[in-house]
Amino acid sequence: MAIYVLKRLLALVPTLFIMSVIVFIIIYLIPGDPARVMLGDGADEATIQQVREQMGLNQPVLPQYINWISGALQGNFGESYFLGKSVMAAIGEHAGPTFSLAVLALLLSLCTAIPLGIAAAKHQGGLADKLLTAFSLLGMAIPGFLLSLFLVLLFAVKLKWLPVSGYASLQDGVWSYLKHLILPAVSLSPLMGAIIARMVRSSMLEVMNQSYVKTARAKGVSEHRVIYKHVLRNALIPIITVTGGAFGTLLAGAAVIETVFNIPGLGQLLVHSVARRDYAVIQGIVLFIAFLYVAVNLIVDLLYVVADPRVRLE
Amino acid sequence: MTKPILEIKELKTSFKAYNGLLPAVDGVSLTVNEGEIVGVVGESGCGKSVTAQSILRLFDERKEVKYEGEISYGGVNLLSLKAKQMSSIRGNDISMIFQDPLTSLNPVYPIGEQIVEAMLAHQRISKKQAMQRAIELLQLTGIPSPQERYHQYPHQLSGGMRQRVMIAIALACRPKLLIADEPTTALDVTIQAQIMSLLARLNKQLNMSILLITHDLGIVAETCHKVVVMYLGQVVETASVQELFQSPRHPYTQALLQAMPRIDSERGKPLTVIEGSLPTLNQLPQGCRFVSRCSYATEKCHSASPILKPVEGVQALVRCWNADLIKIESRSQGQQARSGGEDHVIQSVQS
Amino acid sequence: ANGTNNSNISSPGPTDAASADANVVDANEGKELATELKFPLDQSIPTLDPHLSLGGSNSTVVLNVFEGLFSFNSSYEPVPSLAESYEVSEDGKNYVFHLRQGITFHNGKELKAEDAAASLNRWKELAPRAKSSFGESEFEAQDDYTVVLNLNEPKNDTLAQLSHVLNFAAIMPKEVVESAGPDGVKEYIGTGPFKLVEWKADQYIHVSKFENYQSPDGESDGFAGKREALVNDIYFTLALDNATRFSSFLAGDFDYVDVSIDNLPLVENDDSIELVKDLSTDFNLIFNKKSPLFSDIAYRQAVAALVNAEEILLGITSTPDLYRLNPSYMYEENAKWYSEAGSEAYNQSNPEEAKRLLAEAGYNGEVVRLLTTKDTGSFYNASLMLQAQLEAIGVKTQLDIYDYATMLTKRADATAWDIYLGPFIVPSTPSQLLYLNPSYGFAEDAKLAELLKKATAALTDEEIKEANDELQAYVWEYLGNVKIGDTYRYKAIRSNLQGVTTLYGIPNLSNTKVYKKS
Amino acid sequence: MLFNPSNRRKPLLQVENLHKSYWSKAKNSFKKARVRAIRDVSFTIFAGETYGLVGESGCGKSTLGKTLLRLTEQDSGSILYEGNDLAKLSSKQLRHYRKELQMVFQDPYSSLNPRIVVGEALEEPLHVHRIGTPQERTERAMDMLAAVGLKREHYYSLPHQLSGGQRQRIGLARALIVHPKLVVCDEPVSALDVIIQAQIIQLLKRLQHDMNLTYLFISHDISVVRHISDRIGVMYLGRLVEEGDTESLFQQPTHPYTKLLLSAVPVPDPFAVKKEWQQEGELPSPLEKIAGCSFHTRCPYATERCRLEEPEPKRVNEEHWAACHYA
Amino acid sequence: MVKRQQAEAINLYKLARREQLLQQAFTNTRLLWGSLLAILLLVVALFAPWLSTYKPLEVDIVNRLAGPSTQHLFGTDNFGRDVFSRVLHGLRNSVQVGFIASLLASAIGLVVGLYAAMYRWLDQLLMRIMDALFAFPAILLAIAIMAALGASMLNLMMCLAIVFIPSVARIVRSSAVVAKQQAYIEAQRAIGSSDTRMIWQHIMPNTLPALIVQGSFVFAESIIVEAALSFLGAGIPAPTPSLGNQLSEGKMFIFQSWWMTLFPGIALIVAVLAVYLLGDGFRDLLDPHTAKKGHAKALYKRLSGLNQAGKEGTAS
Ligand SMILES: Nc1ncnc2c1ncn2[C@@H]1O[C@H](COP(=O)(O)OP(=O)(O)OP(=O)(O)O)[C@@H](O)[C@H]1O
Ligand SMILES: Nc1ncnc2c1ncn2[C@@H]1O[C@H](COP(=O)(O)OP(=O)(O)OP(=O)(O)O)[C@@H](O)[C@H]1O
Ligand SMILES: [Mg+2]
Ligand SMILES: [Mg+2]
Repeated sequence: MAIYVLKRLLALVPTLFIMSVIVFIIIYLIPGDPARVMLGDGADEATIQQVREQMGLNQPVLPQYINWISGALQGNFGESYFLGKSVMAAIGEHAGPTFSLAVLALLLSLCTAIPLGIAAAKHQGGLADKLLTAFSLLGMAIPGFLLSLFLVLLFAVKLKWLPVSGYASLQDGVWSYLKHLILPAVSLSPLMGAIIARMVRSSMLEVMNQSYVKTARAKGVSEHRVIYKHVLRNALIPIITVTGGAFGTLLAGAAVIETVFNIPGLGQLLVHSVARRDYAVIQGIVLFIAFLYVAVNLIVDLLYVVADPRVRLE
Repeated sequence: MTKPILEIKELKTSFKAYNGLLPAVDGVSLTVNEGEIVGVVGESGCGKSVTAQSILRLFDERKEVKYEGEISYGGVNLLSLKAKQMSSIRGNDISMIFQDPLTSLNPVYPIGEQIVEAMLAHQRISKKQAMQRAIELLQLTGIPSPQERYHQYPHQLSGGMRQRVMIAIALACRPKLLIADEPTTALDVTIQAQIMSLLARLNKQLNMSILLITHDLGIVAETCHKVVVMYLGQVVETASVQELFQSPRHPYTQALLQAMPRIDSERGKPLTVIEGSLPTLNQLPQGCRFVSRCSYATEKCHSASPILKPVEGVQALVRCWNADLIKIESRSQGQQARSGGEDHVIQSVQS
Repeated sequence: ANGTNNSNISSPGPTDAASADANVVDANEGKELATELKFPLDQSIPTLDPHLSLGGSNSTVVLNVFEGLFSFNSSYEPVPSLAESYEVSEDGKNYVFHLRQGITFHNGKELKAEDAAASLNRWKELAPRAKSSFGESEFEAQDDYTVVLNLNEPKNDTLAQLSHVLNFAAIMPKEVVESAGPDGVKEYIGTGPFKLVEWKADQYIHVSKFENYQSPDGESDGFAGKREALVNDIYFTLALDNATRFSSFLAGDFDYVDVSIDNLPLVENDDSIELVKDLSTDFNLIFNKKSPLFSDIAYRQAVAALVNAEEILLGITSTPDLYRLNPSYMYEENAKWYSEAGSEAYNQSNPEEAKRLLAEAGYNGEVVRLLTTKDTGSFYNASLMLQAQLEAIGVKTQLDIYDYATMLTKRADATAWDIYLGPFIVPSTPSQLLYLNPSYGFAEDAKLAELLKKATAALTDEEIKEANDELQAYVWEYLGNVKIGDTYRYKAIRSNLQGVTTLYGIPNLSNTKVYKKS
Repeated sequence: MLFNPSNRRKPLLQVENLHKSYWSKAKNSFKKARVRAIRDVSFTIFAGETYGLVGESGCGKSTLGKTLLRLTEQDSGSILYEGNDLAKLSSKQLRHYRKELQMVFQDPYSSLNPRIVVGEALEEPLHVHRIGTPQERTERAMDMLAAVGLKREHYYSLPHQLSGGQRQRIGLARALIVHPKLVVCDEPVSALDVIIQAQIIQLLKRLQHDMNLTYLFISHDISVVRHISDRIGVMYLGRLVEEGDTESLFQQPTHPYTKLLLSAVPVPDPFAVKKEWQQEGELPSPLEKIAGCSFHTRCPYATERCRLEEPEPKRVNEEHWAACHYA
Repeated sequence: MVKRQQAEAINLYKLARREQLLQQAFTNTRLLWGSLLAILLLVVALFAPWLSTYKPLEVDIVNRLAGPSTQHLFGTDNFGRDVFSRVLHGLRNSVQVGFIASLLASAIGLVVGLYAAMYRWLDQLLMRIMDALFAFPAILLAIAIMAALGASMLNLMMCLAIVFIPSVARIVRSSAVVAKQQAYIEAQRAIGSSDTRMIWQHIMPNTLPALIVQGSFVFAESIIVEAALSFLGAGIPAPTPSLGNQLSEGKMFIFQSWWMTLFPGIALIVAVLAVYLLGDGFRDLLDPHTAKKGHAKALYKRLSGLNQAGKEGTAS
């Protein structure tokens, strides 16, 4: 299995390579440069050129890229121009909030999606099913940032139950930590919930038509047991797959919500880094997110083994 | 031997479609006696599986189907039982194995667990005892080294073994009746032969009745005591095996017998071909359902639906207006051919 | 003028927040003081290096951590801060600064002249306005507590340059200065009332009270005079999004916030919230003097004739309460440099004349590119209004909206734009005016440079007035830029926050105390 | 070829030492495995005959059929069609031969594009080979429909509107419309009910006679193969283990596997003498490498030699051979 | 004679097919609702200039932030511009951006997916690139590209297309791989069809339902991502009205002028909903194997349809 994991991680190399090239091309195309941002409005051209020179920005792209990649191969992804620390350290700091947010949002989605999906599959065409249809359609149609506006208005500004924005780490106390994450997580979860609920439903329905479910019924097993032991367990693989996908998307896609709620996560860091042209950080985050994406997929694959004995990793 | 254990009378199973009921089975009557193997044959889609599953009421009655008629098991009409009572019969008194052993076992649980589950659902025994019995059952069905196999997953077994496991599950509570729905269609002939002999052996050893659904007349001839022929949701003929092969009365039965290339027949002799179309379930003809393909059809056949009734001179029940008139086909060609190749085959295997 | 310690306090500043404060009946009597203050920042901070930093947000933090030799009071007059006193030679060329003794840096080291000289030399290299003023001269440490500066020619703005809040001439330890890289100093060590504890980039900057702080004497006024840390910790918290920042204020997370005119009703009638209006920026329209059209003065004149300053200001602020018309490049509060010379050209709002001038210049449907950004400030609103005015007289326009970083690059590119309309922080002397030097809009006019030099070299008040009027008149003639007007901003301050004063729109948080909320 | 029978008849297709392996990713495993689908198969099909191929599921029958038509690439070996080695042709050159070599597929449901009307499907081969004008093509398709016993209206039917038997007729029509010489029928009747099966078998026979076709008839149902074939090859685990003319093969099954196969077929005659089932063991997985005779795991007569040594084909009579040490 | 018969048969076939489609369309509630909403959208998109009561850019500072009234149905915004007119034009622009972006993404994704499915060496190359693009978070990729290309509607469309190509390509590829394994594709090869013909004539139609569903998903997503980008300040450049622009402006006034957020918000939701419903509905309609198991209506059709045409054979 270790070999398998290793192989998968190795397979990541070309993807990361292509991504790094794409990022470099984009960076090359984006006008604006960090020296100018750092020196600000009204800096004179000579100073800017001097700083550019010192930052190594006046080199052509190719040497810059080669420089970067040879560093990256040794595990050195460069220094941020603005954060005063290495890219790795910066990412490490910002990964926590994003991760917390994604996990909480995912938990919320799962808690609504799975019971709803099961109920809808059990009573196909019934009330739960209609509810699921409505829920999933709305969940997919209402963008998280729109929802967040109204949530903030209601729960933070009007009722003052929860803070409007910001982030507290776990060290600041569990309640404080959760308090800051609830609204953003709730804003993020309907979409994920909708997608997962749909998948739970269709996957359960699919399995319900399998002959081994009929076998179980023919054995005289109770209906409850049929649903929870035989159907759900077999419906798990596609559910795990979308859940993994959803988690990956959450990790990568929370930028807008992080901005709205002022959460110092990876998305926000990337948005800021693009705004101030912090090239090394942009590179680092994009590759890190890609890596996370693949890692989540890998974990999903490993979970398959647990969920389905037919799957073997060799 | 002649005590009936299952009696179906004019069973009608209709599927709920959006503009009405679709009678997939309409007019099935049959009796299974104690210790008897009854074969059900017929074209694909004629309602064999629906009949089998109707006996155990495996379709969802709230949404999917409507049952009519009577299925009496040990004097009780199964169709009138409550869901709970029905559950206690399934797998316990009557059990069932399905066509496709590759998909009929739950892939995520070890096979042993699946056998035990059936026992635990019906009997008050400890897990340990159940496990012991499961291993015995695996042995009984001829699975080598059952102890190890117990913990294996379905995908680790071959098709034939899986079907044996299915049989073991079915036998878990020593049912009085086993319904086997095409238990060997997904298997190769050589494996099929093994499974069929296993069923025949269990039937003798355990005195268990079997309702065997198949489309292979060869299997019927070799294993069954009685045959039920179905056509488009109806039973068109029931007879003892000997009678059926010797003197098939229903035109459809005759067609079936003659359309089949046989290993024991004269080679190169053209097969009998019947033409004509199969009506749809929602546009059934008024009269006999076979009328569109029948060469004996008369005016009456087009207008009135025949009933299943005894025919002169034989014990069979036939659903045909002209049963008495139709010339009895001479006994199958095989009789002459058999002296040729087949004896030789048997010899060569045994030698 | 043989200026020694100039500590006379002139008339109160425009916002007069400090005195207003004093008049308010202290509703917090008897309430417990809090030790912590959470203060919103509305812009991200690329660097805390005071010599590099240009944004208002930086200064908010930097001015509490660092000190310079001089500070502005609320009349924009330089008042000695780390300097005890200074002397200027008769010809205005030689300065001697005497440092206060016994001042320690946050790292415990005592402040010496070599630290000041090293810091100021670095500063004058990095701050463009300082570089143009005394680029050739060096600050030198004469002894432990004396720094001298010898200029080639007299500069009347020397002290103002040293006091200015942007590219702040902060004094840092020599070692820190010497170890600085291209992207700024590595440590942030000053002498201010607060010391830096932690900078969580993009989140917050945590400063805490510096126990060994040595305050200058005198009454507090602007950033000058007595300063005292009245809270133990300040968390400057980044809240870039206007709506989020304001909702956080409403929800009670902050006690101080800027208020847009539209949100005013939400805080207006709340007794526990005080509204303060302060002068923040002025708006100027800058021509690209290298662009095909506006290299021709006729086109510049046409636009100047067209501009309806009042309409643009209304577009920016949405209410007449928040702007004032002002033809001068200086605030009228800055009596020394305020001038109305050439003001006939201001706010002409004469489309007919503009059309005529255009026709004369031979305008032929060329597209005028307005460079702007939506990222910060009111660039965009202002440009939108200008666009409407231009379109109305048949000028073809194109609004090029970029993100801030791109806009900076584009602005440095003479081929990329024609007109730029944006906010500027008003300095105390004309030499600090960004748009009079080539880095904004490529003003390369010999006469302008000459006049500017003359104004800077003037020594007496009369000389200054004369030179300044001449300069200003020429500015309106040359039309490298068109002044639009001055704008105010509302700040909402909850009553449990006391003693916040602002200058240039930058809050001074020393002397600020916070009461616990009931 | 070892047992090349007399040259009375003209060989149409000669296959020599054909090998084919798949590297497949098993469905639920992440590891690749080698499936040796065809191992060293040699045989000849003569013009005008029907060559039957039987064997258990997964023994490589379909693979053999497809490889002959170069629908999958062989690993090694030669496929001589009228003296030209198909295995050596480029896909362009092959086009020409596609007209003469056609295939009828096992599954009448999936071998027709569900979106294309029957008529178009029939014209497709003509179109591909640029035969005739559109008008002529339509006429030919209509004729072909009639030839396989369908009506002209069916020209506009979509496959899902047809029954299994009808679809199989379409499949046949599509194969025959370009007037091929050799048709590979891959289990053309095993998805059908007996009655329909009989119709198709009769149709196949009639068309063979009318159009002078040569068939390679693949089936796992030995009764059907017996009924239709002139000569029969028996396959086991990728190998041809016995070959002979139909009469001889049934009279004198020589390879133990053939014997097993024949004995396992149920006879639809209740009066027939019931046989004692003797065989044990199951088909080994094609993934495993088997030394010696591939049948030794199930063979009641297997000896040490069978486990070690691969048997050579032995002649039973002129047209009949079996690969068993003890034949 | 043959000709006439033929023509008749064609007519019959067409009639039957049309009737069948119509019948399906009317029993397909999603399609019905989706089409209704979509028609509404289309009308708005096409006739926005005529439907709107004011010019969307018409500034009226005096009447800024006026609540909904008979004069301004949805109120006015911070420049005094009519929100109703801006919502109409915003819808028009957002829908236009979404439509063209999804069209572009679908077209390119289709080609990439099909050829990747067909040729193994190409597959490796194309899919690695697609993977790399896919792992890029959509919004972030868009921000970067928009920063690089500059803000304009055309650039936004291209950028969204680039962002969504991988998702389309993947879906197309996987259904093309499934289609490729179908026996009838093999049959096609046996006939001697060229690869091009096989890809476009036989494999491509099979990927259409998936493509349409994914395309509609991309359409809907594009509308959302456009809004999110504008929300972050990287979308359709102001003052061009787009729903995202309006939302991001409205955000600042949400405390007192809820109408600036609410109406564009509702418009956005309706637009996205319409596209989703339409996509779902179309899939059901186009898929010849519509029948999700247990779906009574579809099953019924399959059963009755199957045997009706059968003139001789079996039911199956
Ligand atoms: N769940 C169902 N809903 C509706 N119709 C059904 C359902 N199951 C079966 N049918 C229909 O009922 C008829 C009888 O089907 P059944 O499965 O009993 O046939 P069969 O004789 O078992 O055929 P085979 O030999 O193919 O298994 C068929 O027309 C079938 O399409
Ligand atoms: N495309 C493929 N990739 C990998 N393995 C394959 C492929 N096609 C067939 N096989 C394997 O090759 C072996 C021979 O398959 P083939 O389909 O030729 O058997 P068959 O005799 O036609 O079986 P059946 O009677 O079931 O059709 C089997 O083990 C099968 O699993
Ligand atoms: Mg069945
Ligand atoms: Mg096959």
